Amino acid sequence: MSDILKVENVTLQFGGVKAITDISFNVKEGEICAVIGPNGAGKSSMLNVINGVYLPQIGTVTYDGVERQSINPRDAAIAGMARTFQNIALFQGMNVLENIMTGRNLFMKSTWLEQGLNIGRAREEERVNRLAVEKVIKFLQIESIRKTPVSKLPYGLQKRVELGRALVAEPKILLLDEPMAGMNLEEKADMSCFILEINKEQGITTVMIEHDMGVVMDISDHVVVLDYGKKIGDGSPSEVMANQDVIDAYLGVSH
Amino acid sequence: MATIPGLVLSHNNNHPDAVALRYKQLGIWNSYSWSDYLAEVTSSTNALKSLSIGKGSVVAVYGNNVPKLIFSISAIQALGGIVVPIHPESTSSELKKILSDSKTEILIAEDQQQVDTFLGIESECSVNKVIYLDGRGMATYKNENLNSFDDLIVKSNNASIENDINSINENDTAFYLFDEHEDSLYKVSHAAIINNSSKIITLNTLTEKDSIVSYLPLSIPTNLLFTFVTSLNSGMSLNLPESNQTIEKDIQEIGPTILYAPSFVFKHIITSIAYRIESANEANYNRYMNHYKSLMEIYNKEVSGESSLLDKIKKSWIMLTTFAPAKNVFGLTKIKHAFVSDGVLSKVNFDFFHAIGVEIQHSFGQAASCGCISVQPDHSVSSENAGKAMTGCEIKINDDSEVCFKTDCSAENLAGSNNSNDGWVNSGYVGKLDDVGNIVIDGRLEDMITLKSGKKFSPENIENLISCSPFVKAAVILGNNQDSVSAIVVIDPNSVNSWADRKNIRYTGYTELASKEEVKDLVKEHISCVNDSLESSLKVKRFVVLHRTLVMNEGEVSKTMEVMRKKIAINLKDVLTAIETNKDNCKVDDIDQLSYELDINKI
Amino acid sequence: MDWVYLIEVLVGGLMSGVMYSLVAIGFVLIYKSSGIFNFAQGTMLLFASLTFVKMTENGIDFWTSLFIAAGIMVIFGVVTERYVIRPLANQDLLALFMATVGLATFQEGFSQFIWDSDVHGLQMSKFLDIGLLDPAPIFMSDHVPWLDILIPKFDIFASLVAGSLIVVLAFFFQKTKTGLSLRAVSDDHMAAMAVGIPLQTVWAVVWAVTGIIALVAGLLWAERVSVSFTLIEAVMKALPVILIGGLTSIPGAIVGGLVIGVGEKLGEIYLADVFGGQGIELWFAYFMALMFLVFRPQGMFGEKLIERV
Amino acid sequence: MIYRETGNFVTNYFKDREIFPLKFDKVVVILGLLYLFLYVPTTSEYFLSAHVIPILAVGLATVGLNILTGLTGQLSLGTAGFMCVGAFGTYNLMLRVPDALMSLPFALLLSGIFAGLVGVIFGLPAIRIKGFYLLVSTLAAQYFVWWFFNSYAWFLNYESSGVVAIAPKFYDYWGLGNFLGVDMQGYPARYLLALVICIGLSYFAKNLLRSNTGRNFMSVRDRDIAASVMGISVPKAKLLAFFISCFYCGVAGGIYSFLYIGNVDLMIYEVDRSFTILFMLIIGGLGSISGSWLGAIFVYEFPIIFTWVGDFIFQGAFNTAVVENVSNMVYGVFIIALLIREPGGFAALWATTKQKLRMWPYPH
Repeated sequence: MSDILKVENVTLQFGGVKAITDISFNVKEGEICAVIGPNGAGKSSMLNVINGVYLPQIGTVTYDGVERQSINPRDAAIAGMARTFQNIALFQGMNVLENIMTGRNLFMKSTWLEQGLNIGRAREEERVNRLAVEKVIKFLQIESIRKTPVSKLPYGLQKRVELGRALVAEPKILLLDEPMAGMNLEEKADMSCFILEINKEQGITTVMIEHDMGVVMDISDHVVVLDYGKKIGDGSPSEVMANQDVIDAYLGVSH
Repeated sequence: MATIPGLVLSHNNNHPDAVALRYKQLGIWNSYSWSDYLAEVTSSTNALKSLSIGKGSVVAVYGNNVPKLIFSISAIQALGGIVVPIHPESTSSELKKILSDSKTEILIAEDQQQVDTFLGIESECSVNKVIYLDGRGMATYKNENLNSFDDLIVKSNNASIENDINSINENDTAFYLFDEHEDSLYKVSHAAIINNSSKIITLNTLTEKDSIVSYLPLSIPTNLLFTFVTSLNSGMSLNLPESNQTIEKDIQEIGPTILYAPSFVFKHIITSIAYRIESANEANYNRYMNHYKSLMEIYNKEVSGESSLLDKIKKSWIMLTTFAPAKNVFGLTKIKHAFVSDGVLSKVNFDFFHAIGVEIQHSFGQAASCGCISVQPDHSVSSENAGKAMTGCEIKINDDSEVCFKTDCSAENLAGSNNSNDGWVNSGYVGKLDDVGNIVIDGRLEDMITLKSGKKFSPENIENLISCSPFVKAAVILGNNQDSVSAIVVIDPNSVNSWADRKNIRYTGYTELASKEEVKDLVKEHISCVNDSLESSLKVKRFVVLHRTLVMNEGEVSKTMEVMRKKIAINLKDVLTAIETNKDNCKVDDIDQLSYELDINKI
Repeated sequence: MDWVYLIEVLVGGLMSGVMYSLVAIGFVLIYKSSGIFNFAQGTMLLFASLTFVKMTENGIDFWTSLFIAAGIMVIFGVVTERYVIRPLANQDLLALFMATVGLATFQEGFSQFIWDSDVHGLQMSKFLDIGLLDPAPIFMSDHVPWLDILIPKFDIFASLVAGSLIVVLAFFFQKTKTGLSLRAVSDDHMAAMAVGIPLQTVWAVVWAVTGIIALVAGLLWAERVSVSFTLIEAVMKALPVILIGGLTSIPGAIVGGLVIGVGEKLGEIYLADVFGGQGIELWFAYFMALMFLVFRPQGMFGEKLIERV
Repeated sequence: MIYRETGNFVTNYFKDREIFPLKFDKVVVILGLLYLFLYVPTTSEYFLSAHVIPILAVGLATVGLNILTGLTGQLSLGTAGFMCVGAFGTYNLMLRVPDALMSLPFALLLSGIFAGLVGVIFGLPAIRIKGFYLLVSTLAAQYFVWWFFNSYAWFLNYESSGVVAIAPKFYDYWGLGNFLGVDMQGYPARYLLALVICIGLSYFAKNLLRSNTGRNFMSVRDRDIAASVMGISVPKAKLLAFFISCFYCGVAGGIYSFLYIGNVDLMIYEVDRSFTILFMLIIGGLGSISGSWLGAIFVYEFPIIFTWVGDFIFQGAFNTAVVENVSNMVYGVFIIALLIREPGGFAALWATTKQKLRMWPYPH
């Protein structure tokens, strides 16, 4: 299978601090790629570079055959990237349904005038997209909290809603930033199932940052290991597990 | 001449556009008219035809109430097949037992969860094809016996099935129903179960304008009778909730006029009300308590016919300000008949529901009697009995105090074991008949406890009394061959949670909450109250607050939340031994592989 | 346009800039310590100076009035922290801003309700025998022959007061324990709390200090204009100042004040004709700030925000 | 207590989006509309002119500000400036466009569009600057607009007094009044025009709020980075919010001048008014259309009722200064108390009341 995403020699700095140094890796179409590494390894920054929240100083990201030095987040979304955030970025003033509906905004073609008058196309779009959203709600089994304000939901469910919001955009590639952080075992199991199903049954390429090594080894096809902004491992889960640098990084050998 | 698919056909002829079935999916209520219903049954029938289902084929339907599963029941029967409804939460041993006893050939499973359970025991039964309704999560399954129902439907034609339906006989077997307590299957014919439901319909004048929500799996015989068959027979709409988490909200949205519920559901409503009011502010809490007291006083006057106009006004005020909102929340506002099966409500709760205008009608029945042998009439005020035998039924008590019945709508045990003399069937329950012939059920025969003193009693009465507290989810009474009676008490997580919040008790989880001294005192106080109403030899002397709830998946409670003593005796044998040997505490090695320390408290 | 005139304009601008800075410092203090955009700064000015003026009008001597007014402002600051800011501590910044709008409204009504809504003049020279308070301006040509401009003595007085206030504040923040805590709090709330700095006490101190600054600024403004509800508009004037300076920087507030003061005067002189109307002073400061912010959204000395996601 | 939702189920997504899903609500709304359209016009001229019409005008401006601040999270202190554009726009359209081509309702809407465009210009900086820094842009709008109309006398038709009375012929509506035999300059007719516009625009705003546009606005308000990651164009959303909001304010300004006071007066549109409308918004509740109306009614009526109380109970003890000061204190206390106890303002109080009507005495 071909590479859907190529990260080449990316370096990202904030002021004088290097968050990422010269990182390259490829993500194949249809795989689950996990990016792992200790805290502060630059994982989230990597994701932010991929979908254009941060602009790298050096390096390019090739997505879907187009090589770019930078992309803005909106264009990334239009090109079929969707993502979730490490510290849940749901819209706190809205309920679950509305939050997931925002994920469909690129499918809404009617003008604000039509929407304000609630006529024709606007009304119909609201119905059609609601249907798409409802399918995701069913998929994630969150029917019972459909109209609950997200601010009232427990953490685990918020993560699930955020996944729903990304998923409903019908992305080609899904970027998940610590989808299982702070969850209990049962919630982790559910989330793993959802991610696997999204990947295997809907064929959506997934790039995921995750701390839980058990989960990573279980569900990912490909693992990239970062440490202090540098890549120290890249390969299948078993290869990575055998890599001495990775073991050192995780067991905390002094640098 | 009536058969299950025949009823569908006749409704289609009489009122094709009336709503037959509503189910919530993707956030909205979709409805099927009778003609849609027939069309769905037709396509399912044609699909199943391709699997060469014919007269006498046994097909299991395994899952929650989703429309496809409901349609396939009629479809199987239209081909002369026999339907075995299986509870979606069945343990694999139960599933194996049902499948092999019934010699099921084809299994229609709802989704991955059911398919997985089945695949675990695939080699041990005679099923040769599995049809699933929802293929989610099974894309990688390689088993060639797995088929998607949708694929079958696409491949099949859409021929009329009127001839198929007309060629089946009402005396053909329609269902094999599983009785959890007896651990055996019963053969139920179309005529038997339909006639039985007709009795309920005439007795309560149910019409096609009524509506009912079926939120429990149809494998529960009483549920099958009261919801599925009764709605088909009377033509009322059958409503299916969106998922198991949304039942409460869905019932509220529909606002059914008829409610069928095993007793645990009403118990749950009581607990939920308590849990809500426990977290109300002081003033509202106190007013609720006062209103509750006045309401019950007025109700008692009403029953004895002494209520004055002032009482009526007062009651309307109390209803408007305190109890109508509760009815609204649980969707009980429009209820005309509420049938209770599988256990009776304690007097307090029974009276409460009657007082707020939800007319509870106890019924008694099981698989052997096609779900119902007796039902209380409307406006009955006694909480103890389960009504008189319905027309065509007779009830007597044999020498062992066991309830025996005879009915024209009987079901035959597949193993043929309890078909006793002259058509009298032993129900497996002990009970008595009161002066006017109402049947009073005490409990299951096999559960009877004999104390060392030789005193024999049914634990269920005491269990009912203990669990009528909103803080108690369940209770198990022990005492066989012992000096005194003991109890294992399971507290209700929700209501005790909010009670604890109110009392500023800190805890991290259920297990810790259950071990709190305050909680033990709460339980102790309640049991002491219960003891006051018990004769001295039956007073509960010791109790244990269990560190977890009872688990249906383990078979510790039945599908209708009755305690299953045999299984509990195995899973919690450490507790039982400790109580038997008069210890003060015990160490439990539990099913989750962890061990817990429990105190045995004395009263 | 000759350049002597230009210098006069510049000096005038600088002087009014000092006045803006005085208001702006109070703003920055509160914003820095708690992230609150204190809209009530203007009404604090009004309240403080009105309290002071009413006392002197009733025959209380200058220093006693000043002392009592300062005391009232401190109490007011502490009460505000306790009953307005603390209960809202977990709300978002917009809510806190709106709370200060409410506070401003309340204070506007309250100060005029307990005192009155009249326009009061303030002449400090009546109380204080300081040469700089003499209404006669300094003729610069007396000192520098070629510099034929007038400088009001009061402007020099105001600058001196402002300057010493800044020195005192700087000392307060650099050398005292409370000052240090405040700097810690402004750097990182959570970290400050973690090392045991009492956040609420620090806030109370900040509100009290801001009250005193408001008193000083109020008196100076009152001397220049008058004591009436128009003082509230001082806050409107100070807005572009702090925004140009960057909300978190006291030097920024000062430089911003000077930039706006000078810019406004220059604009009035050189650009009024271009716009074909007088009184562009009314909006020119905002346009300047706007132009500035479009190129540097965080203000001159403001901290650049890296938004973490 | 009174609300009953049992038996209220939706069978399609249109029904699920209804503004008033419960029958009880529908009945109340229909009765309310009948009251507003049939009874209110027959009340006294005083009631219409001193209470109802001004509330309609400022309420509409509050709805406008709500779209910008409540929905999109962009603070604005320029409301009165945009109202001013609307008032002057309407006046000049009526004055300068031949009568055959222009009538008051169209002039109101057209000048609303002018105001919207002015809003977009002053909203442009919002693309770069965020939060409190944006105050400077809206204040610039407020002061600039005021200065502009003050400086260029052409817009006031060179009226030296600075106030221009509105000619009766502006209420001609192409002779509609003669045709119907109704005095179109009379307060009932003015009221009805204002009412139709306000209800129409409130409905429009409500629709917007529950549509994609409204969700985009709210997502920009709640998390702008997440919004752009979802593919929402943040600049476009902000500018659109400015346009729509200022359109509402412009129409409100037109209504205020033409249907309420009957003259165009610059003094009405000073920055104080922007604040008054901000109070209405905060007290009413950010993000809620009905809340804006409740807030407008409260803030507008309080001084009137307070004066009335003073006249009746204390024999006119309160002069205007006292009334104004007390009103300000009350607004201040209300704003702070609401923010602490119920940040959603009157709208949230109303929602809680409704919830109580359903659930009371149960807390949930």
